[in-house]
Amino acid sequence: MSRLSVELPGLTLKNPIMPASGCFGFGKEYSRFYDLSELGAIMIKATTKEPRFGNATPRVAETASGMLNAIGLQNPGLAHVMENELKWLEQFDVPLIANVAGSTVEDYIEVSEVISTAPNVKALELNISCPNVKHGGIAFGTDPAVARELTKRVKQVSSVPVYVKLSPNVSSIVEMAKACEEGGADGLTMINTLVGMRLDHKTGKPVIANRTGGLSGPAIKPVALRMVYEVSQVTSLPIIAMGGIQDEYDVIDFISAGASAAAVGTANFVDPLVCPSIIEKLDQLLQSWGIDHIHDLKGRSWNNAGEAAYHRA
Amino acid sequence: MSRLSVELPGLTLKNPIMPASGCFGFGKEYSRFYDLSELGAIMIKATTKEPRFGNATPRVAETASGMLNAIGLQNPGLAHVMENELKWLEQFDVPLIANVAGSTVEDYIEVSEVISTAPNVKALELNISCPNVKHGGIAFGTDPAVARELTKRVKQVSSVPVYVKLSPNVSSIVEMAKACEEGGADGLTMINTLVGMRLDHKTGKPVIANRTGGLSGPAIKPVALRMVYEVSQVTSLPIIAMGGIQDEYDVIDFISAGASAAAVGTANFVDPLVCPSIIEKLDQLLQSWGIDHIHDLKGRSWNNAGEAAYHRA
Amino acid sequence: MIQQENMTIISHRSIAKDIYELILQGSLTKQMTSPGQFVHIRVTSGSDPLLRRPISICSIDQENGQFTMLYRVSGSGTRVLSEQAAGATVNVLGPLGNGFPVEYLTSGQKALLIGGGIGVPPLYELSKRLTERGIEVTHVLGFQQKDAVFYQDRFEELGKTHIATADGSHGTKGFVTDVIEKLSIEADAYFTCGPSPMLKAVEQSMPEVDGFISMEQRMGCGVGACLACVCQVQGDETGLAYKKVCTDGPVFQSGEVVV
Amino acid sequence: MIQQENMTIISHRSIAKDIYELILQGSLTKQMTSPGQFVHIRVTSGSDPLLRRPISICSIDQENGQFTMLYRVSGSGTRVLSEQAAGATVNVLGPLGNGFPVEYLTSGQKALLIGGGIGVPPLYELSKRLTERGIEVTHVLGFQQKDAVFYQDRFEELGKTHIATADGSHGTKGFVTDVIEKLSIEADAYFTCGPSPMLKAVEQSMPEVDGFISMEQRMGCGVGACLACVCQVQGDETGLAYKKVCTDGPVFQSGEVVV
Ligand SMILES: Cc1cc2nc3c(=O)[nH]c(=O)nc-3n(C[C@H](O)[C@H](O)[C@H](O)COP(=O)(O)OP(=O)(O)OC[C@H]3O[C@@H](n4cnc5c(N)ncnc54)[C@H](O)[C@@H]3O)c2cc1C
Ligand SMILES: Cc1cc2nc3c(=O)[nH]c(=O)nc-3n(C[C@H](O)[C@H](O)[C@H](O)COP(=O)(O)OP(=O)(O)OC[C@H]3O[C@@H](n4cnc5c(N)ncnc54)[C@H](O)[C@@H]3O)c2cc1C
Ligand SMILES: Cc1cc2nc3c(=O)[nH]c(=O)nc-3n(C[C@H](O)[C@H](O)[C@H](O)COP(=O)(O)O)c2cc1C
Ligand SMILES: Cc1cc2nc3c(=O)[nH]c(=O)nc-3n(C[C@H](O)[C@H](O)[C@H](O)COP(=O)(O)O)c2cc1C
Ligand code: FES
Ligand code: FES
Repeated sequence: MSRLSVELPGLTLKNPIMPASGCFGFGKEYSRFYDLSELGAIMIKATTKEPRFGNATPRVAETASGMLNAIGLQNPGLAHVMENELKWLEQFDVPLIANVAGSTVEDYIEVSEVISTAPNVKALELNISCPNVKHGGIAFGTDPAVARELTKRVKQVSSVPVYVKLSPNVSSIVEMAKACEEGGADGLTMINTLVGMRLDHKTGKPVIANRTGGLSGPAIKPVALRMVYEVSQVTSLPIIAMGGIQDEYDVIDFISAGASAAAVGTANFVDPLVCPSIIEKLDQLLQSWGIDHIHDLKGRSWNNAGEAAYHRA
Repeated sequence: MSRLSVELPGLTLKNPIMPASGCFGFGKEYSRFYDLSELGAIMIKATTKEPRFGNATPRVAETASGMLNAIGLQNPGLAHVMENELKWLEQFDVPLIANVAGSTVEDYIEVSEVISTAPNVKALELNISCPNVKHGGIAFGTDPAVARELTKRVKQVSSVPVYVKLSPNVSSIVEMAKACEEGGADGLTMINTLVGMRLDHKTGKPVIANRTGGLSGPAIKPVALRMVYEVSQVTSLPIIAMGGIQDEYDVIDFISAGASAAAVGTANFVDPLVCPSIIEKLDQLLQSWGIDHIHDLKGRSWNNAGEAAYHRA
Repeated sequence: MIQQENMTIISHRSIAKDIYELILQGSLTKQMTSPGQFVHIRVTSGSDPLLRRPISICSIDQENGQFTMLYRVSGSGTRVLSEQAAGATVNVLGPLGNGFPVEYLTSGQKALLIGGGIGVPPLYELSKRLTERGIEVTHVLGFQQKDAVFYQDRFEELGKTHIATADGSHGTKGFVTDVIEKLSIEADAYFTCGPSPMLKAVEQSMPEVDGFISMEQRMGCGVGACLACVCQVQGDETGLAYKKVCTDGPVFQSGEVVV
Repeated sequence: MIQQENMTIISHRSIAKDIYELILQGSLTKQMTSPGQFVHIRVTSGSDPLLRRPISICSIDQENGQFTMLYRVSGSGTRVLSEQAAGATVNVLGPLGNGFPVEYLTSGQKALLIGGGIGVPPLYELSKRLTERGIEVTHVLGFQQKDAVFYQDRFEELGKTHIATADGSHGTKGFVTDVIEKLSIEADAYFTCGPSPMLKAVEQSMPEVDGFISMEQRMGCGVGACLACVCQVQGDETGLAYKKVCTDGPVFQSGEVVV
């Protein structure tokens, strides 16, 4: 077994590195840079029942060490995704995690039921935390009772394990995580973006057409890390962590905080080769530290994992 | 009347720029760099009833475009602050905003009652949002009912207007703001720091002794701006805004979002002269834009203020 | 194939107010074939500024493996870029997008190239390619004011060149469309790049002429994955058809997308 | 008075593994009087890295208005700094803090200077000042391994110099305290700067000798306002007495604060 291979509910991962949803489309574009089979998994772009055009432009704005986006869940709709995008991805030896979004509980259920039957979809990621759509999205992500109920309903119809993607825009992420666990979630992914805003200095108006957007990138890493640290100590669910990951050290940090795997979002835009580059360097780093398996470091920020390994190194 | 002078409850400000609490001590250190009378006001370091040593070190850690701190409300206690720090500050022609902290409602009441009688304390800032103390602090800042009650109680004893400092670590900052308004607050200050964390890459342990800390600096500006934008539209309370302000354009952004004045925290550490420098450049910028008064731009991100002024320019 | 490379700065100088000319060398140049394509530049290895900046390819020199960009310092990213000296490297991703169709016209036909401000640069390589093919090229270039004008002499070497400035401090006072109307310039096709209002005005002023329009949009990835840069297709009522400026464009045929 | 200034880089070079010597020129040099003081450096005008970096003054050249810093590239800030070339400017805030008391000893007395790794630099200016005053100086300098050793010759010019390396690849194998014990070096006072474990070991190994210890601590403001850099006073049970490394230190008398 390799240093980097990881087993999670529904997912047999060559390595714990995957692009985060919405930052990688359905993979086609980045397949021009490298073989997608190198990835641990791919979290595909949010899929909704009907096609969506999304928000008006501008949809992105830069901030200090971060960016705001308000794409608005643009996607070609469930049927098209099933017939085209997922089919196309079958040529790669890589499990998919399907990011599911909707405006109503029924939307989530319908999409989940269908998309979970695709042969390469090995898990669902319920996007209850998208800040950029008027209905649904974030509403599901800030009320524990609503999140629990949604999880439960989706679990009933899904053919694959269900991960719930948590929003950081809450008073207590621990409560949200527990609610999802009670609802029967198989895992958590965290964090989605923080709600933020940028104004045009001269006009004073929002730069992003949607006015507010989701903040991602290195700026939010301290918040993401803290939340993974908190949640991993109170639930037994595996966590796929994200938020500002740019290099192998960031991955180590999230694993140390208690995550089981890590996803890379914004950094793909900065360096299209960032995922394969992290995979390679992570392996080298662990080797140079004398760590047999990446999970030897899991949770060592709050437990004693990795102490021995570290001192041996 | 100058372009920059601003009237707020209890506060007659030469200009809307002031150092944020905890980033300027009680002024002594920065008085070696410039005349403190140049400032609009000073938000002094949090004061508690008894002296506090605060947290163990390390107390700060750097993050991408930001920093974490967990000072832990270190201060010499109410009596010492009254007799020494506030007295010393009387030599300057500058109003003080006293940041009040505590572990219980009674703590807040006692400190507020006494400190509001100091001749140069023109307003209180209730720190119900400090993430770095075990008891009190942030607990008061995440429960609307508790915040309302605390505000009401402090209002009863304070000789000067009361501003409440909001925490960004909540699901709905609007609810918190409304609760403070109902409790009788005279104004709001926002935002305090986001709770975050940094780990040592090698050991996997938290860099900060307190484990988590408060994230400040340019990284959090998009979140702060969004919150001021939201809150200014639903309350009639004046807002003193903070979060990542580094230059005159950042100030313009927060005024455009709906704030009445702005505070500068972390940037003082980067450039000890940042406050006087912003004051000077802000005045020049408004002049070059042909804006008669900074409040002509207030709220223009969501209202039509400044349109005329802007087109005239 | 898209690649990224740390390319070496051969020359870097200011050529007009806030406008810099940057010449880079590296094997990536070989991939650059179509005028109107752009590169995506990373200006720092730190995380502020975080995103890449899209800049058009202005001129390609295959012999020396070099290409030229012209850019205006307008914000934090371009400011940091402008501080880099010759000898340093710049991380370049590209070439990206679809350029202008040089083959659209044949020898003897007339092309009208219309550029506004920082939209002018890609027209330079385009003009070289068109004139090489024996096409008669006329340039109409708009700038804010006199000290913002650049590359006038280079364009003049390739064909008739009219300059318009908003304040009249150089050339004709007014917009590029004023010049086109006044001189009633005829063309078999036009090629244009510049700010949206200009593109719109140009499209409306020559409805009967075939045209190619290079669009600008805020970008995230620059490679088609993030959907930051979409624009709507003209006549699409559903709003579901759309084009990505970074991969379907930046050049579109006039009438294709909503400017 | 504390000032800040954009100082010009006169020379910038690598002198050992990951160790750089940076010579800066500017009027701020005039304020630099006490060895052991530090400056607070801003390495970029952007916001990443955000905070200043505290670096000791290693050597002061009043005649030319220059001072020298030695630093180790260990993280993002020092990496960015190391990329600056001669001719560029660096924003310097300082001099900050209280240095070593040169007047503590008088001519003919013996001083022992003990440095570890990147704690060695401030001892160089100190040694110059002490020897100028006729004090006999012995240096014990500890490094990780051979390729990390720097300034050995310069220290040797001023007084006896013993080197210890952790792996024994140069000088004595072991720690500085091993050298001190082995050679039973006698002194009227010691002056030390280095990592905390070393400072602790030094303090414990010479309880009967007066000593001065330069402390390190993570800093925010560097000027005494933020309370990031506090350390506890020895024997203070309340925990309420405290000292700030940036303004009360970085140099403290041994026994004064908890190392
Ligand atoms: C296909 C294409 C080709 C371009 N070619 C050139 C060129 O040849 N020369 C040139 O000077 N400029 C060109 N631009 C515009 C250039 O990308 C922006 O001026 C530049 O990104 C601004 O960055 P900044 O750091 O100065 O501004 P900032 O305000 O710091 O930028 C903040 C963010 O907004 C984006 N942004 C700001 N203005 C624009 C804009 N006008 N278009 C797209 N994104 C923007 C930035 O990329 C960045 O993500 C081109 C744009 C596109 C889309
Ligand atoms: C009074 C004093 C004098 C110093 N003199 C020197 C010197 O002459 N030469 C030298 O090489 N180093 C010196 N140091 C240590 C130097 O400040 C750190 O090595 C440097 O700040 C690390 O920055 P970085 O960007 O490389 O690391 P990063 O890891 O990127 O730093 C992140 C943050 O942690 C802080 N930090 C990291 N390590 C230290 C440390 N050891 N001490 C204090 N803060 C730290 C940084 O200042 C920054 O805020 C001194 C420290 C102090 C307090
Ligand atoms: C342009 C963009 C689009 C995104 N779209 C989605 C999405 O469709 N579904 C989702 O769950 N998260 C989406 N996200 C959030 C990311 O998956 C990720 O949670 C977040 O960006 C934090 O990671 P990062 O800092 O590495 O980018 C998007 C982020 C960006 C920047
Ligand atoms: C070192 C430090 C200490 C702080 N101490 C306090 C404090 O005592 N009371 C308080 O209300 N806020 C405190 N804050 C929060 C700031 O006042 C401010 O709300 C926050 O830092 C955001 O502003 P900035 O990004 O400009 O720093 C502190 C912040 C820092 C960085
Ligand atoms: S910029 Fe990402 S799709 Fe065009
Ligand atoms: S670093 Fe701020 S008080 Fe010392």
